[in-house]
Amino acid sequence: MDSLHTYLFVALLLFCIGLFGLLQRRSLIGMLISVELMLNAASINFLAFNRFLGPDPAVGQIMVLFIMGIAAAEAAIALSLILALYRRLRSIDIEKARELRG
Amino acid sequence: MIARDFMLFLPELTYLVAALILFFMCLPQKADHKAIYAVALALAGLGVAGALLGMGQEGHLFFDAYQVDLFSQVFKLILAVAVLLVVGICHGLAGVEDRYHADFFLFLFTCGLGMMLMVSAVELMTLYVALELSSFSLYILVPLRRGDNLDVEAGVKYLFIGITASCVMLFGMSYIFGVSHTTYLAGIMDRLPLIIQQPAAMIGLMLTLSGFFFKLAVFPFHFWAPDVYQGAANQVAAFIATASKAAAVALLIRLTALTGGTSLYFIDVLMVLCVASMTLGNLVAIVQKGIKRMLAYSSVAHAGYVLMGILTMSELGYSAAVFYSMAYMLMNFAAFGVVVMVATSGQNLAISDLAGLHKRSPLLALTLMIALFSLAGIPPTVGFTGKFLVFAGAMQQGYFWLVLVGMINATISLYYYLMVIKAAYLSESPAELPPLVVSMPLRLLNYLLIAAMVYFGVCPGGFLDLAQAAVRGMMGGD
Amino acid sequence: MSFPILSAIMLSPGLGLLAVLFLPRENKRAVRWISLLSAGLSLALTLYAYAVFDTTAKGLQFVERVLWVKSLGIYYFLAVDGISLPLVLLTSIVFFTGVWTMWDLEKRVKEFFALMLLMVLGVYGVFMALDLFFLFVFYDVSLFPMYPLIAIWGSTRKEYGALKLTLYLLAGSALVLPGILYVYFQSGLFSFDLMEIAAAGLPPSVQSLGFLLFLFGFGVLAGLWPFHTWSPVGHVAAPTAVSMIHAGVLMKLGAYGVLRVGMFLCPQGLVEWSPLMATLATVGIVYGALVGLAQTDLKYVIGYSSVSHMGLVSLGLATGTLGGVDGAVFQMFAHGIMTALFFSSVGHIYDRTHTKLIPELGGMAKVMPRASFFFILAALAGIGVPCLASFWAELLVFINGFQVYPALGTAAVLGLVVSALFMLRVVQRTFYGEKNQKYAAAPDMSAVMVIPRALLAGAILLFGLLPRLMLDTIQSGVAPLVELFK
Amino acid sequence: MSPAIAQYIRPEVVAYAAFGFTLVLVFGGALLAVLPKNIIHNVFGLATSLVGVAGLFIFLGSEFLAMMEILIYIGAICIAIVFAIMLSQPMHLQIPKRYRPKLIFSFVVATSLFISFHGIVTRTEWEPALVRGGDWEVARLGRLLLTRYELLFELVSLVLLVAIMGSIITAAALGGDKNPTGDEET
Amino acid sequence: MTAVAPGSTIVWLTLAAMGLPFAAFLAIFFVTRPRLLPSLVISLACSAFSLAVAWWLLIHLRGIDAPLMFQALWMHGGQASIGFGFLLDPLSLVMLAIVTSISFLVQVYSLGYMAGDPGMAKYYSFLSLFAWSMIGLVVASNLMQLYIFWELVGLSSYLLIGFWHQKFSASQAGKKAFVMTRLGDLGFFLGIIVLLLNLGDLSILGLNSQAAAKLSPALLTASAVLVFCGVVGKSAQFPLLTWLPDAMEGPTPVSALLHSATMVAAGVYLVSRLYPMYAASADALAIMLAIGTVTMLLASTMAMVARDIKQVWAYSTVSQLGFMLMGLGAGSYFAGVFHLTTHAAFKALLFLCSGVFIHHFGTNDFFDMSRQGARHLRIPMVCITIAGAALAGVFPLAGFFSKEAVMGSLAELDQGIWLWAGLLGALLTAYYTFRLLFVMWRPLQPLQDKQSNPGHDDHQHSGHSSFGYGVMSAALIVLAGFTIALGFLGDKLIAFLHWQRPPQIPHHTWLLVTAILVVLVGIALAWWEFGRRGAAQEGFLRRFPALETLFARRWYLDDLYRRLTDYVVYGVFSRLCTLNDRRVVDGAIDGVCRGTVGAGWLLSFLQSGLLQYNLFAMVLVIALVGIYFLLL
Repeated sequence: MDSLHTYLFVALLLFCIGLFGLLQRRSLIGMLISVELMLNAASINFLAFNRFLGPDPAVGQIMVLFIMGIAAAEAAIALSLILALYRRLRSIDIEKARELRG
Repeated sequence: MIARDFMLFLPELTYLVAALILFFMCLPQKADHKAIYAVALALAGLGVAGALLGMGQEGHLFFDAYQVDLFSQVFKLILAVAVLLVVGICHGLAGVEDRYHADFFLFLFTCGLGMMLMVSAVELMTLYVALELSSFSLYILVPLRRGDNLDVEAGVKYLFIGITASCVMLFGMSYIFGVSHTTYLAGIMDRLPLIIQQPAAMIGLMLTLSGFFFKLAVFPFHFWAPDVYQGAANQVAAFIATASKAAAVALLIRLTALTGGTSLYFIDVLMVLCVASMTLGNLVAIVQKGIKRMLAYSSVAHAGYVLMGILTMSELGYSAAVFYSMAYMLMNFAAFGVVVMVATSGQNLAISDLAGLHKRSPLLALTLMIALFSLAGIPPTVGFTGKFLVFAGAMQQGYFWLVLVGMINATISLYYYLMVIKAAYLSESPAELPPLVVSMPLRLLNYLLIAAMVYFGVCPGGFLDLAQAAVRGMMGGD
Repeated sequence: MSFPILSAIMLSPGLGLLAVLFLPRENKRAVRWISLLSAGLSLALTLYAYAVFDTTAKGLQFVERVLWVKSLGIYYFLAVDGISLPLVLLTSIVFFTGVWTMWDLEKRVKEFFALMLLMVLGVYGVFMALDLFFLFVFYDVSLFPMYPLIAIWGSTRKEYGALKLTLYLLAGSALVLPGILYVYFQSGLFSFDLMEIAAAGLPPSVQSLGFLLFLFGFGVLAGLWPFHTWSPVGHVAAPTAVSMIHAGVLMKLGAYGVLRVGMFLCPQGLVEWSPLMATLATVGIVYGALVGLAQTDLKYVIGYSSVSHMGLVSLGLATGTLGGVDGAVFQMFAHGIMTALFFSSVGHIYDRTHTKLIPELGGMAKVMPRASFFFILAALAGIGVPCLASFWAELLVFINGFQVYPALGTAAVLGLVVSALFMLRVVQRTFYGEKNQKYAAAPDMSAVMVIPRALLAGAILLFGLLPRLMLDTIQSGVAPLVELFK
Repeated sequence: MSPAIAQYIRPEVVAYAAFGFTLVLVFGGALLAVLPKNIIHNVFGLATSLVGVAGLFIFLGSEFLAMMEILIYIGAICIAIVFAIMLSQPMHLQIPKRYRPKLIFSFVVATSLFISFHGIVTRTEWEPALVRGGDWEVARLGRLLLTRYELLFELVSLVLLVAIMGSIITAAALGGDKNPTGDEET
Repeated sequence: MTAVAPGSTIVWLTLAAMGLPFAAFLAIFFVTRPRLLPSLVISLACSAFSLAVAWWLLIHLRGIDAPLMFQALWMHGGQASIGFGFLLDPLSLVMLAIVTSISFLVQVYSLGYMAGDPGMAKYYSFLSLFAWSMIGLVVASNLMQLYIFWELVGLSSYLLIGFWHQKFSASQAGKKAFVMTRLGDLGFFLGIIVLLLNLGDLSILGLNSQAAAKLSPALLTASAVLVFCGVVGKSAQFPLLTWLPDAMEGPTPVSALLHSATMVAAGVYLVSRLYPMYAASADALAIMLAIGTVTMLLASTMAMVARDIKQVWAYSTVSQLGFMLMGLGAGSYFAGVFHLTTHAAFKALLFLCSGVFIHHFGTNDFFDMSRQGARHLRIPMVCITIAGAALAGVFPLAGFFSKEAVMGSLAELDQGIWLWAGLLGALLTAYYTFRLLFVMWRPLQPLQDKQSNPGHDDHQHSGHSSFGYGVMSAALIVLAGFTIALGFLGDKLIAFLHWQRPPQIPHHTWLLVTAILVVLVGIALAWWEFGRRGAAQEGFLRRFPALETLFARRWYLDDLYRRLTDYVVYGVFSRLCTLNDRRVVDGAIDGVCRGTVGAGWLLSFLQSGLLQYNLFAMVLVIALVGIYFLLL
């Protein structure tokens, strides 16, 4: 609980779970959810380093804050694009969208 | 003091103001396309002027998070020119929904702004956010296309690959933060010699680079490129193919320079990626039917060439990479410019659609030929000189085999470029198509591009010296 | 600095190119005249340079040297010595006659002459530049116009031929560029100046690898066996003047590159690899002649004879002796003129009969005596009849080849008989015997079109009767070079 | 509450229990977010996991961030996702089947990444900074945001602006006038 | 023997004599070809000039005791420097006189023979070219110059043989002549290179005086034999003898000029030129002797069955050349040169006479000619008889003396077999010569209609003018005079050739008698079969069909060569190389290209359109990089 490695392990595991989801979900929204998990993993990392190693406790927190902001923006754009795709294909299954290939 | 800071921030400010103006132009329901175009062109011109004025400025802003040096200013100039060029061929903008012309230009400028901020940023989070700014603008630009259904698909794929890459990058940044306790590049650079042997430092840096590999479309982060080029409007593709590549190169140079070339294993990985990019890009480009898709794969290959300059981690290699990105911007833009001008209704072009181009417009055919020969690295064009410099950089470090592989790849690439030239120069169009009318400014643009491609090919001295000075400042300055 | 005559020679096609580019494409007449004038101008300047060239002085003449890119040590460095001047002369002659030969071209005239002028500009550059960077630039400049030139105006399997030729040759230059960079960095001088690098000398291991790169890189263009297959295919496909320049001049660029870059910079490499080079050359000599025996297309025959003759050049170079290199350079010149004559004659025949298949022709000597005469003269030069230019070259190559490699030299001399057999076979089948009634009315060359061919024939005869006109010049350039191989 | 039990409720035990519970939240939520096919379950899982992460933030000493996490992620992002689901995935649409090789392959890839990175993380000697400050006040965050991270702050707002404009254009208007392929089939 | 620099008069005259024919060639070929008269004038004038100079030199220099040499640097490259100049010594003076005389006479004769041929001007230009190369060869001061003109002689012979090139056989014969002599020249050339590399000097005087001393015996023999290869080719010796009979496809004066008197004699001349060098190598002489003997016998047998008049003389030429080489090989310089001289005269005469018949009757078959009344053409008939008798070695004609000299040298040898072979050759020569003469004189049955001549010489026989006949006859008479007179000049010649110090030549009376007897036997046999009244005019060989076929097919040498070229050169080497070129070399290249495109096609499936597979690749690479960094 008070060791850096625990947090790093947690973050890494979360990252990999997110990655697993990203790679196997067919639903675009599912993929987006997985991405959010991965971003959180990075946040945990930042804060853990901040807590155990960092020179200035504020820096890591600010990083996490910005990651959240970016995540929000990302989610907004992603969702709007997913909806746009849904309008075209009547589906948000990524495997249906394979016009572009070769 | 304020005035000086203002001067330092001039190119970015120009773009910010431009974005603001365009934002207001988005608001009216019915917009005058010609006016929007004229305004955008003027703003892009101002941007170039700003970048030119910014040349030679040196200094730090925002509590050292932002560094203005020759290196960044050179890239800002390249970016500004790229934006100007792209705006230049947006006349009519047949490929974009009518309602969104102003939005199109707005996002073009925010993207340019993001890239400019990116090349000057010397703090990891700033870098990240600037990158996202430019990426998000592009994610929006891609599906703005009129017509077929490919654009949204391309946009979604671009977005997902992009956010995956940015997640990975962020994760890597966290490790860098962990080992170096800071997010400032200067601080990292000070501390890196102590920690470079730490695996977490290397993987962190590698993951951070992957975000820019994605921008540059280096294998295996290239998968978006063909789809996006094909799906996006021609002008957008031109923009992605030129400006965003240059910004990525700048950042790759900045970040790899951090290591000071001390980690050989790091270079090994870059070398593998470089060879894989070149080979895969060139091989797959051979079988492409669509010209934009072909250019996309060729851009993957060119990413490999640029990487070859970067992985040398030497002054010559870096300046070669700078030169190459300029060269690539010019020649790729020339090729895309022709595509835009031939695709009068903004449609996608197959290579066979170029048939009879030499009759329809000899000038465009000539521009295309020179651009393609330049891409293939045939002298006396700028593409050759770029390749030459990159290879020289690699050879200086003794990477003989890398140079050999690069040259073999250049030969392979010649094959598919020749296929396009064949279509443009040899094949007669099946139906008698009307001659293409190229307006006088665009004619001038073509002449200018040809002249520039040949001039920088034959007389690389001036720009090369500039690039070398920039790189030297960048490497020694911190 | 005195009048920069070399730049003037080189830039006269450049001026022509600019002028042609800005002419309207409908004005074919003006395009032709401008091309011919610029060709004539460069020919006149070359003749002047040849006349005032001092054959007793060793070293470079007409030097023009300007620092071009300081940070890399690139110089705009033009000069000629006894090796390059004859080749410049060759280029001028073939270029001039080539333009004249294509006078009747009607299809896309402007583009054709523009590309040709560009190509010749590159060729001049290669022969004059003594800076590795510029040499390579000019080398590629002279290669890539081949693609459109063949693919647009060519004939038999033109697209295949053009593609193959272009890719093949540029693959060759893919070896040259690493070689140049390798040498550049290994010399440690940070200068692309050929003379400086040569003067400083390179370590033996560098010379060994460098020479191999240059040998195979440039050797592809020189038609070195087994990298020759582009040449017949390309020659068959190319239009007349392009074949002339290509077989006549461009193939020499390869041999010149091997000589000027490979042998000059890496003399130890030559010493080390010359058995390999000589073997490949000899195989090429015999092999080219043997394959030539079985061909039915006139241009294929000439193509393979070029392989055979360029093998002689390589053999001469591989000997590394004064006489051998003399002979090789002379052979470059002689073969250039001879092949140009070949192709210009065949071009006429093909234009009039629309066939170049030997079984379909026959008795052409009666139908078009002028064209036939030129072809037969070239054929005689090709089989080494004395008092025609190539005889002396072959003589020198054989003497020195035999001296250095007795077995290979003997085999090469054997190739002479085979080449006699196949040349005469072609002459007999094509020009002698019963004439094919289908082409009996085909018109002969007009008097105007005889002139360029006569110029070439005259050169063959002149230098055949008075070989010292050329050999003295060549020797003044070769003599300092072969000192390196001792 | 019996003393027998009470003797176990020492602060560190409570802390460990709480930490364990947080981890269960994080990973249980994450698995729930990734594995079930039903997208609503996934969102729920995500929310759970994020609550867990917020808990971790508290363990790491930043209550402020924990609060922001709940606010931004659960309050904004998850809600947005739910809206998007409602707009895009009506229940009548079939949930696509999983493709087993893809499942296995993604598992292998993710696992290999995990193993390799885990090795890297454990191999690395993490050294704390020589000088370490101890100011965890939120006020300091605010100050820094307006001074050292001013540019970043402005930038993020610009990014958000772009994102919102983009979302409006893309989601609200795009494709409305286009002829969707799905309609042609129905 | 050291050379003396000649006076300027001699230099300029000789150079002019050498150069003018070439000038004539250029002038006629490039300028006056369309107009006949100026062409003829130029050609004849130049030829006459050379003739005059040659004879003037011969007479003027008849008493010299040291060779005159003039040399200028023609070409130099490396250690090879090649001079251009002339060497005047008795041998070259005599040969020069022979060459210019025959050449001039043939030109005169051709005025009649070629009259009306559309290519007559071209023909004269080629004759001039030939004269130039032959003169250059004869006076060449060094071996390389000699070789150069040697090759030029080959070239002019190619042009002249194939003069009526629209006829397939003519162009074929020209090609054959060129290639086969080229094959021999290969050896010659290598020999020159060996000499050059080992001696550094190719001047003929130098070779003759130093070769024996400076070269090891093996090297000397090797180079001598290599040079002799050239002789084998050019003088049509075994095994390269088959081109010469085919070369009779050319106009008859050409045959007279090239293939009897001058060009083929060049081979013998070369041996004589380098005789001191050859004399130093016993092995080389032995080889020469053997080849000469084999050639002589083979060619004689071929001549016995030929029906084409020119073929008969062609075979006899080959045979006589072999005879000359026998003389030289047996060690007698004089015998070879003497026979060369006399042979030039009578063989030219034989051909020119035959030319008249061919011209007149439009056939080459002498049986046919005879039936058409050949014997009514008196002058040619007489001349051909004289020449034939000289060829057969009938006393006191020229051939008799020179043959006698050769026989004498053969008799000096240790082995008797050479002499017996020589005598057998003499017998056969007498037989086939008189076979022809008897047939000509005694037609079996006169034939009237001329329909049965299957188009030999398809040029227009429009020139049956009396002028033509007169011109031709004049040439014949001059040559007949030589044929009769030359035999008596043997003593003068031997003295001249040996710088006034003639060696003692042993005389064998028994040999004289035997030789005369042998000739008589041959003549008698020919008379019995062809000459006597009521003779069937069928040779005794008719009874041995196998032999007759063997002789008629030239001992199957031609078939051998044809098969060799068809099956080995074309069928195996050329075919294999071509296949290799198409399939292996080109195939490899095309394969690489196809492989590249195929690889691109395969790789393009990476871009499957399925987003997550692309993400797989990304993550996989990252994982691999992680593992790589981990493993460090």
